[in-house]
Amino acid sequence: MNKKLKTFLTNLGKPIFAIIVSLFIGALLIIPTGTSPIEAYMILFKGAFGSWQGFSTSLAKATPLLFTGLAAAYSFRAGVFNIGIEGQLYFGAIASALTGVYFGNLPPAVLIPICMIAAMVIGMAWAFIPAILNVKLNISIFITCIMLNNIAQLFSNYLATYPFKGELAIGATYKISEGAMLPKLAGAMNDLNFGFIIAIILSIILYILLFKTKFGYESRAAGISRTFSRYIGIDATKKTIIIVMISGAIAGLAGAEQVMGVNYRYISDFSPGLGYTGITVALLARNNPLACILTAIFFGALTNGAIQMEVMTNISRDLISSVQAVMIVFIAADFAFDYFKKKKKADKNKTVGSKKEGKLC
Amino acid sequence: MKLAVEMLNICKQYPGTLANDNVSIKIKRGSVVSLVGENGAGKSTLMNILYGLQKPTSGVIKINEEEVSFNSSLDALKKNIGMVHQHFMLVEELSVLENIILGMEPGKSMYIDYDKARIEIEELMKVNGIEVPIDELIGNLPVGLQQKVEILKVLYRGADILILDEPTAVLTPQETDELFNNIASLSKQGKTIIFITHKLDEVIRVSDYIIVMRRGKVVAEMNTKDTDKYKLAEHMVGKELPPVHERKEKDGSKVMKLENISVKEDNGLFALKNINLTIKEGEIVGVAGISGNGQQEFAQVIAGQLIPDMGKVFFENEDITNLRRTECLLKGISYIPADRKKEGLCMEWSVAQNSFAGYHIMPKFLKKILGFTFIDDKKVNKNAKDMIKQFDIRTPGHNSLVSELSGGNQQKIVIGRETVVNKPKLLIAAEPTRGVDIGAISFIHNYIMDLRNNGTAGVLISSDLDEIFALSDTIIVLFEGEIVCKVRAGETTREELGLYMAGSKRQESEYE
Amino acid sequence: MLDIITTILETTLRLLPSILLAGFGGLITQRIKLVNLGLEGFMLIGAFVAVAVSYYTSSAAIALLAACAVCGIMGLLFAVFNLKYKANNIIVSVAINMFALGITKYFLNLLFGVRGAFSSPKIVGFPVIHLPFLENIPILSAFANQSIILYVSLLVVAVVQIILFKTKIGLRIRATGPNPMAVETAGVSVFKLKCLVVSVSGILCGVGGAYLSLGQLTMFTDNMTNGRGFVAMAASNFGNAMPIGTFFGAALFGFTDAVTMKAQLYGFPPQLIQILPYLVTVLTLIAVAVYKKRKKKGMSN
Amino acid sequence: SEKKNSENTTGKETMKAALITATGGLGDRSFNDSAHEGFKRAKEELGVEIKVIEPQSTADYLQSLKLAANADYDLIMVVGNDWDDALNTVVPNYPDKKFAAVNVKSEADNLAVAQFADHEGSFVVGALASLMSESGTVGFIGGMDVPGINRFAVGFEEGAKYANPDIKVIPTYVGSFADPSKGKEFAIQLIGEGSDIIFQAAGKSGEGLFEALKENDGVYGIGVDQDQDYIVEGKVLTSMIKNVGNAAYDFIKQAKEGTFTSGVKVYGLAEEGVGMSEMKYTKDIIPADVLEKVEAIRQEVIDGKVKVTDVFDK
Ligand SMILES: Nc1ncnc2c1ncn2[C@@H]1O[C@H](COP(=O)(O)OP(=O)(O)OP(=O)(O)O)[C@@H](O)[C@H]1O
Ligand SMILES: Nc1ncnc2c1ncn2[C@@H]1O[C@H](COP(=O)(O)OP(=O)(O)OP(=O)(O)O)[C@@H](O)[C@H]1O
Ligand SMILES: [Mg+2]
Ligand SMILES: [Mg+2]
Repeated sequence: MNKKLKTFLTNLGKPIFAIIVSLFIGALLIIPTGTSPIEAYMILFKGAFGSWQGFSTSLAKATPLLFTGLAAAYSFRAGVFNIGIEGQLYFGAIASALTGVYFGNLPPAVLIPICMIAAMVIGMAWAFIPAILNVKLNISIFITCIMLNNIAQLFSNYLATYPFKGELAIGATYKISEGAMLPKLAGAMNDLNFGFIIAIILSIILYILLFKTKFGYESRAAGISRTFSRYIGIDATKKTIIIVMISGAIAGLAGAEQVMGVNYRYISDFSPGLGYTGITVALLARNNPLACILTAIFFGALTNGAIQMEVMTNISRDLISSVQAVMIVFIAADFAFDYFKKKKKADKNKTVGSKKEGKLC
Repeated sequence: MKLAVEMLNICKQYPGTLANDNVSIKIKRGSVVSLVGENGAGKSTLMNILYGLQKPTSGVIKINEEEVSFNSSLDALKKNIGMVHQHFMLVEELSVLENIILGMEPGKSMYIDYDKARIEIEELMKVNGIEVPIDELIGNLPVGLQQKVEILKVLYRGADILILDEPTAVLTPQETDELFNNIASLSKQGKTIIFITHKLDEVIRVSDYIIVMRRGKVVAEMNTKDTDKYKLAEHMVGKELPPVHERKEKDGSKVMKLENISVKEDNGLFALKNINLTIKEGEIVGVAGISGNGQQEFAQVIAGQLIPDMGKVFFENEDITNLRRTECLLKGISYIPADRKKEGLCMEWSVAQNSFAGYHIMPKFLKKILGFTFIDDKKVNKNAKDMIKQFDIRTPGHNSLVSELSGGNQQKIVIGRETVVNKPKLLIAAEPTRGVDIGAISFIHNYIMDLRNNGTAGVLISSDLDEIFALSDTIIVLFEGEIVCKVRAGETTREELGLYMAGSKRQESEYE
Repeated sequence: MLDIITTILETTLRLLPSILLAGFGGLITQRIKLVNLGLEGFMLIGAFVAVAVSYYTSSAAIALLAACAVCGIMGLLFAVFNLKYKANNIIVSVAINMFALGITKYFLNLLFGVRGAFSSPKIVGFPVIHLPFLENIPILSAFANQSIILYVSLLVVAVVQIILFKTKIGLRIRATGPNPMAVETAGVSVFKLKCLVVSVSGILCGVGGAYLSLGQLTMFTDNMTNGRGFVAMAASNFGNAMPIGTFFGAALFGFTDAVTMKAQLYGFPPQLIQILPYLVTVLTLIAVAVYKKRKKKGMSN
Repeated sequence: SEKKNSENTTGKETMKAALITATGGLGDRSFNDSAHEGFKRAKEELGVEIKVIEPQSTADYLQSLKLAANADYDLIMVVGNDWDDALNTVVPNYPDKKFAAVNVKSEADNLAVAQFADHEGSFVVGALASLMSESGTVGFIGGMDVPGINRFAVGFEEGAKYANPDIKVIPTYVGSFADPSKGKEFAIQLIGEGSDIIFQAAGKSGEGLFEALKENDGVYGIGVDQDQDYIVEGKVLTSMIKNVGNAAYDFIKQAKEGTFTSGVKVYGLAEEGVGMSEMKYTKDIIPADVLEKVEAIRQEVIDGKVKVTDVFDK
């Protein structure tokens, strides 16, 4: 227990140290603008966490990132670099939007699941292509995914601009029927919706699936070593395909959440790189689904706080994103961790070294 | 005589382990020194320090009686120290030539003078009597040749002091003989050689001087001529080794039957050709042969990991040809693979996670909650703890990463898992004691013998003929995928087997 | 018909250098097993620095050197964070892209007081190589008026090919990817080697970016790389980290882009035709893979 | 349903107005910048405190609008035709605040919408292009194939054909609003196909057209949204100006003076909401009869004698 607490504190200390360092570097960039960095950071922090409206907006921004982060974490655990989440998300979004518009008279209890299933199925199908090409023809998942991302985005935009264009003057579908809308959790003017709860539940389910079940045990084995997994009786290629498809389904769900809970329609180019940010969310969480909740909220808070900062101060948006970039790098880096480790090592050396004459270096 | 190497009061502290505890060794120039000791004694660590790969926590190193301080291998290389690592440092995607010259490429400008390299290497091969195909990709070579490449690499760098960390662990007897000839001639040229091994015969054969390590300390040093195998073993283990358990006569029923098994490789050649064999309860069939002659496929077919292209496999009179590994495993076919690091274990996982790999499908590790099946961590941990106790696995705990264990202890995890978790009816053991110290070898041998005496059938694949003779009831030799010889263990000799293994002899009719 | 082919070729050649150069930036990092998603960010910074320095010095050469220097240093930082401080390379590269986007906007405003786009007659672009004798030859006339950077990028293909396969450092780079320990134990500092490679990758991207802003145009606009870094990554993946393969990958992208442009002029629907380059790439990959598989099978039978 | 907004804010010491741009942000040398000009003018002339917010993607629209409404701005103006959903969600909740928007379909009691007749302006520059073309071919470069841009494309083509039924109009789309080098490539392609007048509505991609003009003699460009004639002096024939700045200024002024009214205000040719630049550098190049003809066509549109297709009506 004590040991657990210690590792927990070390793990906590690391990001805190990183955040402090990066905030300091950010301050150096902010000072020339004439705004006090402390005030700017206060606004960022208050905006992101200071009130229920602020916090719920952070959660709202975190929701799609949690979905895409989970999609990424899940596939990374299984050793597949699914960088195709962005495309799967677009297809998921258009699928749920079209279902929500054109099957609008079904009751919510039926329609909501159907929209989600549509998104998941198409996300899955779209993920299947790079997976099967990789397994059967040994084509790099990386390149096919990047290509398929572009295809999915362009094709979904096309659908929303031409055959299924809605009433607005932009490339967007009609509004989905009310029966397909996910309930809002923090008022009509806040994007936080039931999708967040789904995402949290999904994180827990994925965690259990990965770490507490046979399927997860085998997925992780397949992800780490093909030879080992084959030896313990796992068909690694089959497993890989299934995992990429599950990851694609989650990515599709991310798109569905944006349509059913936030925009209520498919809007061309709606994603500000959610799929790519999800990859960072996952990697920062060391591909642990539960930790993804934290990192997604962290990213959500950064996005939300940045908008607050922009509205409240005269710091430009560009600067804020530069500071964010610095922050991300520092958090991903391991010096804090190193620092703690070294200290721990030195402590141990002392106890051992005291017994004999050997010098410590 | 002058000293080539002095390592004085070396300490090396890893988090949690004091790998070298005030070690001092002195090595004379031109001598062959064996460094022996149990797994995890600190041999590799000491040599890695000498090669500049690790920095000692404290201590002094002198080369040719001159104090040095190494920050990287480059510094050691500059002092003419070369090392053949326990795990080969070769790039499979590159050619032999490229591997040898890597880091010391000939040529005046930035360009590599490939012609010069070729001439130099050919010269080197001639002088030392080592022969390798220099344009072949490393990945296409058998380990024996890879080993030679490693030695050439060291010689190419003009090393005077050669460190060989368990060079014979993966070699066949023939290859080992060749290596020893090379060592002898190198020593004649005045080179100093430090040689780590767990095989005591080799120590006696090849070295002038022996240093024994245990638990991070040097516990004994002696001239080779003053000792023998048995005394040495005592030094290493600290006590006398128990004798191999007695073989009880058995005549059980057929457990496994292979009928006309053939396996084709991608390139159209046969990995296994027309294999027929029966294995009985309480019988250990030793499979001898130079590695790469179908042993791996042979094991995999029996284990259910590979479905043969032709032929049938029967287990307890049931046709299991098309069953998968998992089903075979549940039927009681256990398999200890030759490569524990790549196949047998997941190095990134803990002891506990590894301790039931493959058996994770068995109900005894599962629990049901609300109709869903989950892995029961409590049972998994208990299993791991029991195993650690029963096999005396040296590890800080069941949650430690397997990669942090010494090789012998890693091997014990594999053996424990394959023999205890689900009592095997048939145990396939490939190289079960590779890289393992003599204490552990004796333990493993006795354990396998006990299983046999209790009725388990065994297939023992080993490149170590001593091991084959010690454990087998029946011996077969695989050559180019075929069984070229099948004899009772008592009715043959090492020399005869050697002929079969080299393919220069073929049995006309087998016993029975 | 010949005309159309010539203009398509001409367009391809104009589109090629940026993707080719950044693609080689991707290639060399791929060789050391480092996924450099930051090509885009390096390019953008290169494009900006080139324009800014060209504006102040009126020298395209100094501008190019400056872009190389800044991107080289950025590459070095990337390497240090990734290798020394163990920050995941994908996170670092994503952050670099984000940083590049923000910081170029910031400095655009700070230095020139403008937002979005900056152009000025004081900005000197890269020279164009005129080859008048080609002008009247069909097809080859595509080469008649191309930027010097096109030739630089073609040179890079040759130079990287030679360095990788003929030189000492090339051998070490090729060995580092599959087995860094082998290189380390051979007395070579893998850390330094990797730093060098990532730094050069940054420089190549910097030149690619500078080509966008001083070769194709003489201006800078926000985010003007517009996804070329990813296309470049795809090119080096397409080519399996081989110089010639990467060249073909980049050329394929340039070519399909040129064809789709041309096709629009003849009335093909723009929305759908923009999908073409990506579709063609996937189909080409499949075709190549199927062909390889067939060939292998044919050999074994 | 036009309704006088009863409240006015003249009582306060200084009025505050916020501008929320479309995703392109400031520096587009186009409608965001144009609106910004209007705001800056209001600051100078009316002493209004101003603030600009630049969402990075449509995902930030709702929050930006809400935060601005929560803060103490009296008037909030949004730019871009993709604001409908965010406006519909936020505006009704802030009856005390005034909102203004451009080219959206939303309606509310406290929302004023400026409808710019992009198609009419494009029609006129189309006619000019067609009359000035010696090759008989004119080109169009759009950012993306979306309704907001097609409005320009269709107006341009109709105008060109109206002035000269034999003219060939080639429309192209870059596929992005942020890719000037591709924009330039399209311009080169169009020139290669014989276009000697090219109209762009492609955001930053359109900058590529101007770059191409520098290198090609005998080819003219037409700018969009703001007066872009200065970018390449003498080679940008005219710009199809969309006076978002005027509209912005008007909204602020009305709000300050208490004459703010909700509902749609059309900024067409007649209202001088759209039109041509003063052609500072090209007046002398364009023959007088051409200018006359164009003026006549402009008048015909204003008089309703010709009907220009509005893509938005579909
Ligand atoms: N990098 C490391 N981190 C932590 N502990 C280590 C490390 N390297 C070695 N050890 C520990 O140091 C001890 C000595 O290891 P070493 O490799 O020197 O043993 P060895 O004598 O070579 O054993 P073997 O015969 O199995 O090769 C072992 O207990 C091992 O677990
Ligand atoms: N990073 C590490 N952390 C902890 N222990 C390590 C680490 N790297 C190696 N070790 C341990 O240090 C020792 C030295 O490793 P080495 O490569 O010599 O393998 P080994 O134990 O001799 O195994 P084998 O005999 O199977 O080849 C081993 O016990 C290994 O488990
Ligand atoms: Mg060792
Ligand atoms: Mg060992």
